Amino acid sequence: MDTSTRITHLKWMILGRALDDRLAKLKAQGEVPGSVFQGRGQEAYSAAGAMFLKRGDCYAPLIRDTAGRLVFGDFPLEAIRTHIGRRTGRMKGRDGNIHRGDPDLGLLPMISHLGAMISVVNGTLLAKRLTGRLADHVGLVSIGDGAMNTGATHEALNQAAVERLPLVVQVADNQVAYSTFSDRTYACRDLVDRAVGYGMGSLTCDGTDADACLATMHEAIARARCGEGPQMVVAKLLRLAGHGTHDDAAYVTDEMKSRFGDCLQLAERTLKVQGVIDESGIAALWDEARASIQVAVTQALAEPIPVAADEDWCAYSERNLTELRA
Amino acid sequence: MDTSTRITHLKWMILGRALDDRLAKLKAQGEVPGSVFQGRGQEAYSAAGAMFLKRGDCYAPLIRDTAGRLVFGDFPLEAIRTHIGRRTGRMKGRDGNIHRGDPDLGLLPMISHLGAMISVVNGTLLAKRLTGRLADHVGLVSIGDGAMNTGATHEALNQAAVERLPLVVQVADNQVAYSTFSDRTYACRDLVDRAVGYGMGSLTCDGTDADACLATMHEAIARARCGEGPQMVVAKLLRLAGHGTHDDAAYVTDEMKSRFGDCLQLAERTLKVQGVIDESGIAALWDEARASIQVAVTQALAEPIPVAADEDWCAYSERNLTELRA
Amino acid sequence: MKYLEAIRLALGEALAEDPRVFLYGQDIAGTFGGAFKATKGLTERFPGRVLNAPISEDAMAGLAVGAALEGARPVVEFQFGDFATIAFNQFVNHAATTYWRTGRSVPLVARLPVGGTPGGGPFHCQMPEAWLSHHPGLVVVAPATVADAYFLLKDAIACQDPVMFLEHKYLYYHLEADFDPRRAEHLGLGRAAIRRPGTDCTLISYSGMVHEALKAAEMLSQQHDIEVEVIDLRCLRPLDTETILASIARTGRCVVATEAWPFGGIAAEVLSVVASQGFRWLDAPPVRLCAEDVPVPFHPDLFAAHHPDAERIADLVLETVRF
Amino acid sequence: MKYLEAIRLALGEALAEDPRVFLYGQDIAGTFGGAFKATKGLTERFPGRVLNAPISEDAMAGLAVGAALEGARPVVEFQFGDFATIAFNQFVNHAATTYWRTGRSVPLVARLPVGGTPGGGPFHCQMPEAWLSHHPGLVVVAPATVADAYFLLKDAIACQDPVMFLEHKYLYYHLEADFDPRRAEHLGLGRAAIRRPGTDCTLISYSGMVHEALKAAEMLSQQHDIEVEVIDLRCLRPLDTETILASIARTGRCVVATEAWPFGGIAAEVLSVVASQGFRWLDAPPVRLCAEDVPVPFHPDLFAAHHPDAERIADLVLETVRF
Ligand SMILES: Cc1ncc(C[n+]2csc(CCOP(=O)(O)OP(=O)(O)O)c2C)c(N)n1
Ligand SMILES: Cc1ncc(C[n+]2csc(CCOP(=O)(O)OP(=O)(O)O)c2C)c(N)n1
Ligand SMILES: [Mg+2]
Ligand SMILES: [Mg+2]
Repeated sequence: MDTSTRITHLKWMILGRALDDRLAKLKAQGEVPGSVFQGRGQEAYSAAGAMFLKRGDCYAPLIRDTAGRLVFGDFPLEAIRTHIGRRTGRMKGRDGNIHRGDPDLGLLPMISHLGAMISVVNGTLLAKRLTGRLADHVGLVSIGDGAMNTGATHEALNQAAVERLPLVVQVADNQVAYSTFSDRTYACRDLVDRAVGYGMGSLTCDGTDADACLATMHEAIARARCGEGPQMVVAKLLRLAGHGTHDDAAYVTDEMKSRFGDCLQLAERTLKVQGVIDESGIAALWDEARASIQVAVTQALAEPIPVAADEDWCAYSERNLTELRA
Repeated sequence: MDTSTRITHLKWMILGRALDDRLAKLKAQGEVPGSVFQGRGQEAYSAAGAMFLKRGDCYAPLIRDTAGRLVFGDFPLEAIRTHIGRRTGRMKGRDGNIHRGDPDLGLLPMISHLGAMISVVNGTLLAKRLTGRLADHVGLVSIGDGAMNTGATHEALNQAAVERLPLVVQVADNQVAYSTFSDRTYACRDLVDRAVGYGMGSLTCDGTDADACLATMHEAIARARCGEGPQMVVAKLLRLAGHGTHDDAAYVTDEMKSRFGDCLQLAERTLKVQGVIDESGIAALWDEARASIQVAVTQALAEPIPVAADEDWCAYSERNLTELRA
Repeated sequence: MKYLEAIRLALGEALAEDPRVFLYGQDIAGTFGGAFKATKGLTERFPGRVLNAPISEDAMAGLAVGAALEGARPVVEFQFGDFATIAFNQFVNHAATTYWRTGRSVPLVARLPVGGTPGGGPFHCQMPEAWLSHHPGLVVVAPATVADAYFLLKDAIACQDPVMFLEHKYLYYHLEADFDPRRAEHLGLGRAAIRRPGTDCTLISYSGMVHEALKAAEMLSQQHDIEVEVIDLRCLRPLDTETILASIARTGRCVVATEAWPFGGIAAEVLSVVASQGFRWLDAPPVRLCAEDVPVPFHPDLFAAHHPDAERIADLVLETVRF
Repeated sequence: MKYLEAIRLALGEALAEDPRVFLYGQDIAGTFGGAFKATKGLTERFPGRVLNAPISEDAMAGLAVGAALEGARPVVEFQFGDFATIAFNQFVNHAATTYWRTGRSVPLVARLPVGGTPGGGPFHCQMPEAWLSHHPGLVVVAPATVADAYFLLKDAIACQDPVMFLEHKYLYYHLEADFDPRRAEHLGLGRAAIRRPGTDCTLISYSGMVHEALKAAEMLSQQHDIEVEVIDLRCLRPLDTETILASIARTGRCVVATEAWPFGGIAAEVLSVVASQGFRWLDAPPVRLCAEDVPVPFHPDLFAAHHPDAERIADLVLETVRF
C-alpha cells in the first residue's frame, strides 16, 4: 500500500481507539445509560475494510467497528450522541450506542441479533442489481467468531453465494465470544474453511498487522467489485478489552495475551521504523483525534435529551394507519 | 459387504418401495387425507444408513426415508395407519404421514421445519453422555440438499462438532428441493465441502449404488461409534417421483433423468449378475413385501378413526395444570 | 375469479406498474409457479424479477428488509405461514423496528399461506397473526374475499410499512366470485368491512372464518329472526376499533370467531377493546369462539371439531342474544 | 437473599438433587458464570454439567428438546429473552407439540432474562410472553418475588411439560428479601397469588410490574382510602382464571398492568377472560395499562415514559373505581 493510504489508515485507527477510550470514560462518568463496547485491538482490521468502500456501497458494522464506522462516514459527534442518548442525531435517543447507523449513507443500523445483518446487506445488493444500480458496488459486513455459528449467518452466506452477490464478509476471529473461547464455538481448523462450503472466495490475514489487513481487504473488495462473487476474509486477533466496559475479561489467559499484539502499537512502530512517520507525526494524529473528540463531547453533552411528551409513540411510518386506533 | 447383508438390504429396499407405492395408491383411492411423499430412487441410501444402527441408537428420518424407517423399527401397519389417520398407533390421528415416529424406540417424530431434527438428535446424544448411557451409541439424521441451507441445520451441525457427538448426518443430494434445482440452493462444488467447515469427518457415495451406500454408511457409523466425532455423508442421486404424489415433477429434465439410475433396479441387476440372488428370489421378496403390506392395509382400514368427542383437547401432559382453566 | 387468481392478478399488475417490485420465495419461479401456483406465468412475463430462494426463511425476510431499505418493493412468498416462525426475528426485530429506530420505512410484503385444510396437520395449518401482531411496527392483513385478496395485496405492496399478508389456503381454490377490479369498490388498508348489517349482535371474524360467520348469520336470520351484523376485520393490525365499537354501540352484543388458538389471539385483543372501550353499550358478555387449544389435528374429523363452524358460531350468538 | 441468588440456589439444588439436570447456555460455565452470574460457582460444584453453548439459540432449544426426550432435565439459559425469537420455532413447534402429537412429555426449562432496564434499548428489554404463550403446550412462568424465583424454578424443573421461565433482569439485583426456603410457604405452578387483599378493585400484574402495582395500591390506600386487591399471576400459561374471577366477583372492577406491549398480550387475554366470564360482576369497564406501543426506547427518560409506573397505575385504578 502507498504511504498516504498507510498513514490514513493509522489516522483512522487512532481516531477509533481515542473515541472508544473517550466513550469508556463517558461511561465511567455516568453519562452513558447503556453499555459501551470497544474495538480495542481490532482497529487495523476494522478500518482496513471500510477504507476500500466508496459512496454507494453498503456497510454493516458490528460492535467492534468503531474504526470502520468512522472511515465510512460515522463521526465522533454522532457516536457520542447515540451513546449518551441525545435527541439530535439519527436515533433520537430511541436506540443507542452501536445500534447507530444511517441507511441513507448505506451504513446499516445493526440489530442485536447476531448474523441478522448479512441477509439485509444481500437485500441491498440484490435491489441495486434488479434496479440497474449495482455497477461495481459491494456490500461489506462484519461478523465475529461467535456469530459465525448463528443460523442467520449461514442462511445469508449461502444466499449471497447462490445469488453471486458482491458481498464481502469480514470475520474477526478474536478468540472469544463474550467469555467463551473458540473451542466451544467452533471445531474446524479455521473459520475460513467454511468459505469453500458456500462456494465463496476466501482470504486470511493477521488481524494485528495493519499492512496485511490493508492488502487483504483491498484484495477481497476488489474481487467482489469485479464480479468474482462473495468473498470471506478471516483474521485472527485478540479482543484487547472486556466484552463491554462492564466486563473485566478476567477469563482471557496470559497465554492468549502473549500470542497477540496490539495492532495499533504495532502499526505505529512499523511506520516509525520504516520512516513513514515519526514520533511527532504520530503524536499529532493523537492530538488531532483527541481534540476533535473533545469538541464532539462538549457539543454532544450540550445537546438536548429526548422529551417523552414530544414522542408520538407510533411505530408506523404511514400515519393514516394509526389514526384509526381508538 | 457380506451376502446376507446385501440381500437384507435389498429386502428393505423392496419393502420401502412397495410400501410407498401402496401409500400412493391409497392416496389415489381417497383414503389418505394429507400428502404422500415417496422415497423412490433413494431406498438404497436410506436403508443403508439405518441398517447399521442398533437398539439404543437414535434415528431422525425425513420425508424420503420410508425404507430407512422400516429398517429401524417402523412397520407397514404403523405407516399406513398414520397416513390414513387411524386412532390406533402412536399418533392417534393427531399427526399424519411422515410425521410418525416412536420416541421410545429412538425413532424421532419429525416436525416439518427442515433442519429442526438435528439439534434434537444432538440432545439425545448429549443426554446419554451426561447420564453415562452413551457407550458406543450414535445418532443418525437424514437431510436433503435443500434443507442443508436452513439456519437450524447449520447451528446443529456446528453444535455436534463442538460437543464431538457421535452424530452421522446423511445428506441426500437428490438434485432438487421441491422444484428448485441445486444451482438455486447452494453454490459450492459439493455439499460435502461443508464438512471441513464444521470440523467433521466426511464421506461421499453414489446414492444409486446399493453396495456403495452400504459400505459408506457402515464406515461413517463405525467412525462415529468409535469416537471419531460427527460424520457427514453426502450421496448424489435423483428423486424418482414428484415432491409428493400431487406433483408431476414436470420440471425434472430428461438430462437429469439420464444421469441417474434407479437404485433398486440397479441393485437387483447387480445381485443377479453376481449370482447372489436369482429372479425368483427377487420375485419372492416382492411377493412377501406386497403380501405383508396387504395384510397391513386390510387391518389398518378396519381400524377405528379418532373420535372428536373422546379427545380431551389438552396439550399439557401435567393434567393438574389445566384443571385450573375456567 | 378465484381468490388465488386475484392474488396472481395483483402480483402481475404490481410487477407491471412498478419496476421496484420483485418476487422472492421458494419454488415460485419458472413454469412451476409456487406450491400453490400464485406466481404461475409471472416469470415468463417478468423475467429476472421472480426469484427462487433457498430454504432459508430468515435470510428471505432479511433480504426483503435490505431490498426495501434500498428502495425496492420486495414481495416474499413463504411456502406455508407455519414456516414464518423461522423468519420471526427478522420480521419483528428488524422490519418492524427500523422505522421507529431510524426514521426509514421498510416497505416489504410477506405473503403467508395460512389456515387449515383437512389433512394438513399441525405444521401446515397454523394461523400466525397473534405472534406477528404483538410487536409494534408490522401491518397484518387477512383478506376473506376475492376482491380483498386483490385490493389489499395491491395496497400492501404500495404501503410504506412492512406488511404480513395472510392468504387463506382453503380459499385459494374454494372461493370464487364475479369481480372486476375496475368496478369493484374497495376499502383501504386499516379498515374493517361490515359484510352484513344487523341489529341484534355484532359477529366479528376475518380470513376463512368470515364465511362461517356469514353462514351463521344467515341461519340465525332464517331460523330465529335474529339479525347479526357481520364484521370482517380485513386488517388485523392496526385494528379498526372505530368500526368495531360503532357496531357494538348499535347491537350491544359481541361475538368473535376465529380459526386461531384463543390465548392472546386477535379474538382476545378484540374482546379487550370491546370490554374496555365499549363497556357501556354491552348488554351481554362479549365472547369468543376459537380453535381448540391443541395443535391442528391431522384427521379430518378431529380437524372439523378443532375449528369453529357456522353451527357452533350460531349457538354462541344465540346464547349471547338470549343472555 | 436477592432474586438472582434465589435462582442460583434453585439451580444448585436441582443439580444436587437430580442427576438428570444439566445447564446449557452461552457463557454460563466456568468462573464467569453467565452474563448475569446466575450460574456462578455451579461449574466448580457440578463439573461437566454446566455447558457453554455456541451462539445458536435454535440449536440450544432443539438440544433441550432431544435431551428431555431422552430422559434428561435440561435447563437452558438464554442471554436475553429477546434472543428467544431465534428459538421460537423449536419452542412452539417442537417442544410444545410433542406431547400432544406423540404422548411423550418434553420436560425442559428455558430461562429467559426479560424486561426493561434503563439504557437497555429495543433488543435487551423485551417481554416475550405473548408469543411464547399463544401456541398450546408451553408453560409460561414469570416470578415477581424472591421466593417465587426459587420455588417456581424448582417447580419448573420438576414439571413434565416445557417451561418458559421469565426472570426479570431489573429484579436480579434490585429485589432482596428475607427468605428461608425451608420455611417459606409456596403456591404451586399454575396458581396466582393475592399479594394484597382488597375490596374496591382487582389489580392484576406479573413479573417486575407487581412491585409497581403494590406501590400503587399503597398510594391509593393512603391517599384515597381505596383498597385494591393485587394479584400476581406468577404463571401466565396456564392462567389461573379461578383466582382472577373470584377476585373480580368480590371487587367488581379490574385493572391489568403489564410491562409488555398491549396488542394480544397477557393483559388482553386476562381482559377477555374477565369480560366474557366475569361480566355479571363488573361495575366498570375492565382496563389495561401496558407499555407504549413502540420498541423499548434507549434513553432513560423515554424508557420511563414507555413503561407503566405506580402513579399511572393508580390513576387508572382511581378512574375505574370512580366509574
Ligand atoms: C442471537 C444472539 N445471541 C446472543 C447475543 C448476545 N451476545 C452479544 S455479543 C455476543 C458475543 C459475540 O461474539 P463474537 O461474534 O465472537 O463477537 P465479538 O464480541 O468477539 O466481537 C453475544 C453472545 C446476541 N447479540 N445475539
Ligand atoms: C423451514 C421449511 N421451509 C419450507 C418447507 C417446505 N418444504 C418441504 S420439503 C421442501 C423441499 C425439501 O428439499 P430437500 O431438503 O432437498 O429434500 P427433498 O424433498 O429433496 O428430499 C420444502 C421447501 C419446510 N418443510 N420447512
Ligand atoms: Mg469473538
Ligand atoms: Mg432434495
